[in-house]
Amino acid sequence: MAIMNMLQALNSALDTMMARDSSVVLMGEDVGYFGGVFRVTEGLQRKYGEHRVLDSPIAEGGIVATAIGMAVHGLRPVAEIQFADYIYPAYDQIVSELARLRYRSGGDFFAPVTIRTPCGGGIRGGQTHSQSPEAVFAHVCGLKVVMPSNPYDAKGLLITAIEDEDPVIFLEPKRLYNGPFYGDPEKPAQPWNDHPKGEVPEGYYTVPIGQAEIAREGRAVTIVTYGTMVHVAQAAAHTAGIDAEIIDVRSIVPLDLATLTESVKKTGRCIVVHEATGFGGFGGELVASIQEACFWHLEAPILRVAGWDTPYPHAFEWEYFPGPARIIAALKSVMEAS
Amino acid sequence: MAIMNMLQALNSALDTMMARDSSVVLMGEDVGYFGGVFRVTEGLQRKYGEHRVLDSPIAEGGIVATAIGMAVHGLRPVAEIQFADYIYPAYDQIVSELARLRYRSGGDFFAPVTIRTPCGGGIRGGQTHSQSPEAVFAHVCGLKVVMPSNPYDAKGLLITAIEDEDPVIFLEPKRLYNGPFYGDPEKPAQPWNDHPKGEVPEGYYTVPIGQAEIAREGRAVTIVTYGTMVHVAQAAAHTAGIDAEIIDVRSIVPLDLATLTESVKKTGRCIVVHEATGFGGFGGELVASIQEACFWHLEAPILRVAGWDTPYPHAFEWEYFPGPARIIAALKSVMEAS
Amino acid sequence: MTTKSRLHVPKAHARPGETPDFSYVQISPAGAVARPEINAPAGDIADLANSMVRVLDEEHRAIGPWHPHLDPGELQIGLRHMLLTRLYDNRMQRMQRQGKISFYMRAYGEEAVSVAQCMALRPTDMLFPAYRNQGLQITRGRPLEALMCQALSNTRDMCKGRQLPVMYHWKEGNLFTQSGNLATQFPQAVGWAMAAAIKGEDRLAASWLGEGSTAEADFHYALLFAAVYQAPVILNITNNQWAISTFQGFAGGEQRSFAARGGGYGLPGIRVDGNDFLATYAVTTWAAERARNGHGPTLVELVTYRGGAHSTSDDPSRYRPKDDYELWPLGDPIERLKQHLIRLGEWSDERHATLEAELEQHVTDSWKRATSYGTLTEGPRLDPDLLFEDVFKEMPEHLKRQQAQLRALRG
Amino acid sequence: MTTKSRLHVPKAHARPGETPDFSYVQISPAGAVARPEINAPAGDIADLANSMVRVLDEEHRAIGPWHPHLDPGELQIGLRHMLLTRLYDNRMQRMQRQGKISFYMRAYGEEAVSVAQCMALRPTDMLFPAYRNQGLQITRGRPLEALMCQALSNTRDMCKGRQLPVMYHWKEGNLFTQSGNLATQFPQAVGWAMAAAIKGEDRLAASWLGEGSTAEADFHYALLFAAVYQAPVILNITNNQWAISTFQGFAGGEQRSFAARGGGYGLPGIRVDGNDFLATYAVTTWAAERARNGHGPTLVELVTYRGGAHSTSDDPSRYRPKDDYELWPLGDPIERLKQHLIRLGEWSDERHATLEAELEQHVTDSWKRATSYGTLTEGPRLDPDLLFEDVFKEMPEHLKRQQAQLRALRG
Ligand SMILES: Cc1ncc(C[n+]2csc(CCOP(=O)(O)OP(=O)(O)O)c2C)c(N)n1
Ligand SMILES: Cc1ncc(C[n+]2csc(CCOP(=O)(O)OP(=O)(O)O)c2C)c(N)n1
Ligand SMILES: [Mg+2]
Ligand SMILES: [Mg+2]
Repeated sequence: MAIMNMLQALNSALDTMMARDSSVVLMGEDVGYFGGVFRVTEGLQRKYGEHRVLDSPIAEGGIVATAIGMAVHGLRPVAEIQFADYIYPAYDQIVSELARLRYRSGGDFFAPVTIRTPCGGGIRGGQTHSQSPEAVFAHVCGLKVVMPSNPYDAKGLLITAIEDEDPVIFLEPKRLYNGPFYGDPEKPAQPWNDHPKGEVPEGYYTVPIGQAEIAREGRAVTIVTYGTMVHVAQAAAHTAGIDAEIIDVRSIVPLDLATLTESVKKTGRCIVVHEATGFGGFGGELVASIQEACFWHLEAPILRVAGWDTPYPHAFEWEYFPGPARIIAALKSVMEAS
Repeated sequence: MAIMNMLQALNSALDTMMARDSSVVLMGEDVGYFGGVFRVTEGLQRKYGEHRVLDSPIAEGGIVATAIGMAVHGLRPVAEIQFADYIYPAYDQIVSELARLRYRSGGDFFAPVTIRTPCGGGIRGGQTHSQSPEAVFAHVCGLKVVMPSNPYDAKGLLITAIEDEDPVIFLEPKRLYNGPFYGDPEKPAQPWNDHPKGEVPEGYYTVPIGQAEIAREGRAVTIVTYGTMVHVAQAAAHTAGIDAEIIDVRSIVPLDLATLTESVKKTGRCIVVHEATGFGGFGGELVASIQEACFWHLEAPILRVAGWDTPYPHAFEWEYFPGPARIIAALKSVMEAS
Repeated sequence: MTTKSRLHVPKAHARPGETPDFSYVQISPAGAVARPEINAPAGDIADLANSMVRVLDEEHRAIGPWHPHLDPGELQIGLRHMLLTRLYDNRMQRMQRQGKISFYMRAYGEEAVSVAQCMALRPTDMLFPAYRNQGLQITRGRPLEALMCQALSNTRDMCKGRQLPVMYHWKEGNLFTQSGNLATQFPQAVGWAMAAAIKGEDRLAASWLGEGSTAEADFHYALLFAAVYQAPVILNITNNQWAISTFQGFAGGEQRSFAARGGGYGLPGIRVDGNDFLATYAVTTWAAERARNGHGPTLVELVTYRGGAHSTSDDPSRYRPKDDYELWPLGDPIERLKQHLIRLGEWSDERHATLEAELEQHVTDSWKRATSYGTLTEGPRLDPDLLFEDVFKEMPEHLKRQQAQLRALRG
Repeated sequence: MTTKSRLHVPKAHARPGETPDFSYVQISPAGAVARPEINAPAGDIADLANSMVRVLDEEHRAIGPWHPHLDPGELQIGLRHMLLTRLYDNRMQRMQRQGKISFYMRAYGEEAVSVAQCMALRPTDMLFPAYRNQGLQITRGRPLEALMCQALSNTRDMCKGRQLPVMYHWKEGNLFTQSGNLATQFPQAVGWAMAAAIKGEDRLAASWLGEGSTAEADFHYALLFAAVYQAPVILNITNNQWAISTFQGFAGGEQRSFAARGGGYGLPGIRVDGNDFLATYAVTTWAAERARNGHGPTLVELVTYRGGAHSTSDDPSRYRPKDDYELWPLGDPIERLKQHLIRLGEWSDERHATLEAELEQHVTDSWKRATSYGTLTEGPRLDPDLLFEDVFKEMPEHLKRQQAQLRALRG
């Protein structure tokens, strides 16, 4: 075991897999010599050579398309899209090709590509360095979609993603790279040192895709969330003194509905929290599925707390961010309902 | 008033607007000389010239990008994407640019582009001529998204869309082009003649964006749906003899939540029906919003009936299509619940 | 507004009722274009993009430096594959008209592209076809029956009923799955070739798209990545002059050959008479040798004509003169190879008629076998359970639930 | 696996610790390139893409057919705009280091691109800039204060706090809103130009992007649509050799100039010394005359160097030699124009020092005024109600509800 922040954990996952499997190759803008703008691939080109860690042209669509071709020829490409906000030029290759190869070819062709990309706000990135586009991938059948909330899961899930025979969209909440974030930008940044999930095995291990985790046990209400908001929800529950059960979804597709509904059946109340824009967001799927499965147990409507339905504005980052105050308000509302 | 099918109604809307406003221009693959593969733009190049009805290169991203530039310079482009399945190469220009120009420029620049595209299945189009991608646009703030279910609305909404100062994604359920479809592919195709919404004014009129319509009044249960499924839901309610209220959403963004919730508060039961893949689909948003607003009135969980979470397969088109049988099953389930 | 417009709008060569005018097609005499060494740098051979490699002259002789000197036996095989492609196409078109299949697309007039190019490549080379490359399947020896089963979406459909007719693939034959989305295969082929290079193999990738599809972003990505990493790939543009109703001018063909796009990226572009079997074969061999010997990618433009409708959903009489194909200056690829063989004394009208009858019979027999596995409307059907398979390698819970739901519905 | 790989991987000219080696940059002598007529067909002037238009020679004389013969007064204005751009940049970089703004990007070393090109265009021409074109704003007369307010996201921010610093726009100045997404503006500019042509105007559009951004699909769309419709547009590639840490070879610059991409589409590509104010001005004038007279679009590659870091988030010492910029063979654009003016007898070190002091003071004064409208951390703040405006022209119900929710939260 070692203490790692999320960057180191991701780097360690890549390193572990490149050492174990010579078919793993990395590609992306600035990932090679430089080691990536967030330094997730630092040192890997030096170690594995410039034929396994490729700097790419600035062409997200081309990166994904060539990764597909490589994967079809037996490599295991891990492509980095520098920011999730810049993944849209690759959307066609992801939706029309990557997600559908296996299906349309009756199982004969498939491309186990992993696409890593930093997402989310809270780093003063303005409207084009803060987006959380999980919903526009979750709706595309044939893709797995994951978002870890801590170094341990990040490494374990990334290893699983690389080994997975299906394509995986791997969303990394960049606000968590250096430490957990509890939603108050005024407080000094925390390191991962003090967090139990900052302890990460040095070598190979996996965290399964398709399993949610109970991040905090509780009996009064269930908070279903993922990514950065797992920690913000913790802080909110703590501040409000509410005995909330917090579920870290981790795997958006496939979704571990059983863990979610079991909790909601127990607590009878639920809020869903994510950073992405609320309207048409993944929260809708969560609410719809949970209310269907738990209707007779619900003592209050399920509420969503999410980014406002606007772009993520530079100057109003913290007004935009669905922080503890909004979560507490929602918790109180569902707690008081009857 | 004239009898028009949906193709004629759309053509008439374009004709009406091109005659009224010389800044309206059409562009798209095969829309000019040929009049479009579905013939929606038939005759318009002859009438308005090849400088206002432009054949475009096969480059959806380029079509939308140049439409944006034209709109910024005061034209009103109506771009056709030949099939909704082929809109993804334009996704970046739509999401990162078209939807955000006004916001990011503090209101100084904007691009009133209308993007028309045929969507939905039921024409043996296989997995790449059958998709309904409304959810991946509904989640993008800054876009309006509409889907008419009949000729009258199609023309009125298209005129409104062209006049709208915001970009509009205009989804045309191609299965309805020539007639309503009640969900049974074995039955002979029906024309629009006998349908009240096949009566369409010849000239200018509008149908507002942002208003749902009650397509059938009822007291027992509310069916919230749009596009082709409005008619399929009618058939299902009729067959099952259930006094269902059917709401044609029409405008996906902005959503007329008031009309929806008013109905559900009245009936106490609700199902949501759409043709797109269910997981992460727009149905999630509908269910989440309705259950929040109507929780205390609900006598059963809200159920969704939607396309299976797979691509739309050629040979299993009718197994895939969420037809009357599935709707009836859901209706029965919510009717029996208590 | 129209009157003052200064916008340039490309013009089709002729519209219905007008006389076809193919003077816009720049044609080099057979034998006129030099054949550079395979290691010639792209910058030195830019002219290949502006001329047209041709081997067969007006008298059906093979001449000049690109003459590939194929055995008559090989030429006869080429003729056979082309003819089979055409007969297969014609039959399938008829079957669509009769409602046996839902849709079809012929390669009429451009059969040499797939057949000659495929013969110039090795079976281990990986091919990423577009939808008008059925000739690749036929040349690689795919039984017609297998193709027909796909078009029928029947119980032996390699796609398990999921794709429109003509969207074939053949894993063992190194033929990639076809997409309904234009051009996506082009950069994928480059990625495959990059992997081959990383692995140190001498296999190469080849891909095809239509001239209309060169407008898509994927065309650009393919050229760029191929050039940057010098991938062993052949990127082929089948310029059949039309993209549904849209003339090649709208894809940028008014200004310049499509082969000329290569030069700017640093890859050689070469333009070839795509209805000349020998020239097409020779150019492909040259490009393949370049790639195999580490001299990188090549962009090939095959100038040909879409002799028929775009697909069974199309009606070209609405947008081009009816006699277009008869007046197309590069003729018909099958007819030209046939006449060449006759001139060589290696073929005759009689042998041709016999071959045609044999192949017709083969098509008939194949169709009979194929339909015995079901059609869209009759006979055995694929198990609807398959609807939920292959979305993922292993079926996740939610799809299992849905599968059970559908089963219950079907009773 | 690595050892047997045959993949070609582009190489940077030098890495940290190594000696910069700019021998890869092909440079024509000043005055060496002919100046074609503005109606020359693209095919006849392909060589412009492979040479480099230069006017200023090593002795700081202006020579050759591209000499634009500008008044000394105009040259002095150009010098002033470039110097102001640099001083503005330096101040803002310092302010970022002091935490007054969140982010910044300088145009250090490439000031001539924006300033000379903007001066060669008319104020009515519409400009679609990238993020390193602040010189366009300055040359069009935008008060620094307005730019600073944007970078501060303060109460006078033209973007109402929504964009990162440097993402300016200026509607009245015909400067389009900048995007964080690379290259998107390129085909938009073409669309604007198409509209201008449809309207019969003689206005033109110009756009800029970096050489790294040419890899994006939007670059391809822009060239294609510009060529097909012969749109009156100038498409400029600022080749500053780097895209963050990535050398221009990864954008395809190893094989070929970026200007050469034009030829394949049928638009002339022209390569110019982007640090030569006179050459840049002359080439832009030529391209503008082409466009205005109906001869269509031009692709211009401006060869320059990113003298500093990519942005305040970047540290170039990790990926390139520290003394790179000092050894860059095309020198510094400000220094070169200054020396030219001195040689003309129209400038002196003293006048330069005076100008610099004056402009520094101007920057200081502007900053003082700008910060009085608030900074990220202090002073008046924009009304958070603005968060919900301009998503749509009229605020829909759901945003009104959210706005009310936020108001309630803020108490
Ligand atoms: C991305 C995408 N856009 C549009 C279409 C619709 N479409 C199908 S074929 C076609 C024309 C293609 O022309 P070309 O590339 O020249 O190929 P050809 O049919 O001539 O062989 C179009 C526009 C599509 N299939 N995919
Ligand atoms: C679509 C997209 N992909 C990636 C990025 C991240 N990014 C910002 S600047 C940059 C490098 C751009 O280099 P270049 O085009 O040469 O411009 P320069 O910075 O040299 O002026 C990258 C990769 C982005 N902003 N947008
Ligand atoms: Mg074609
Ligand atoms: Mg650059």
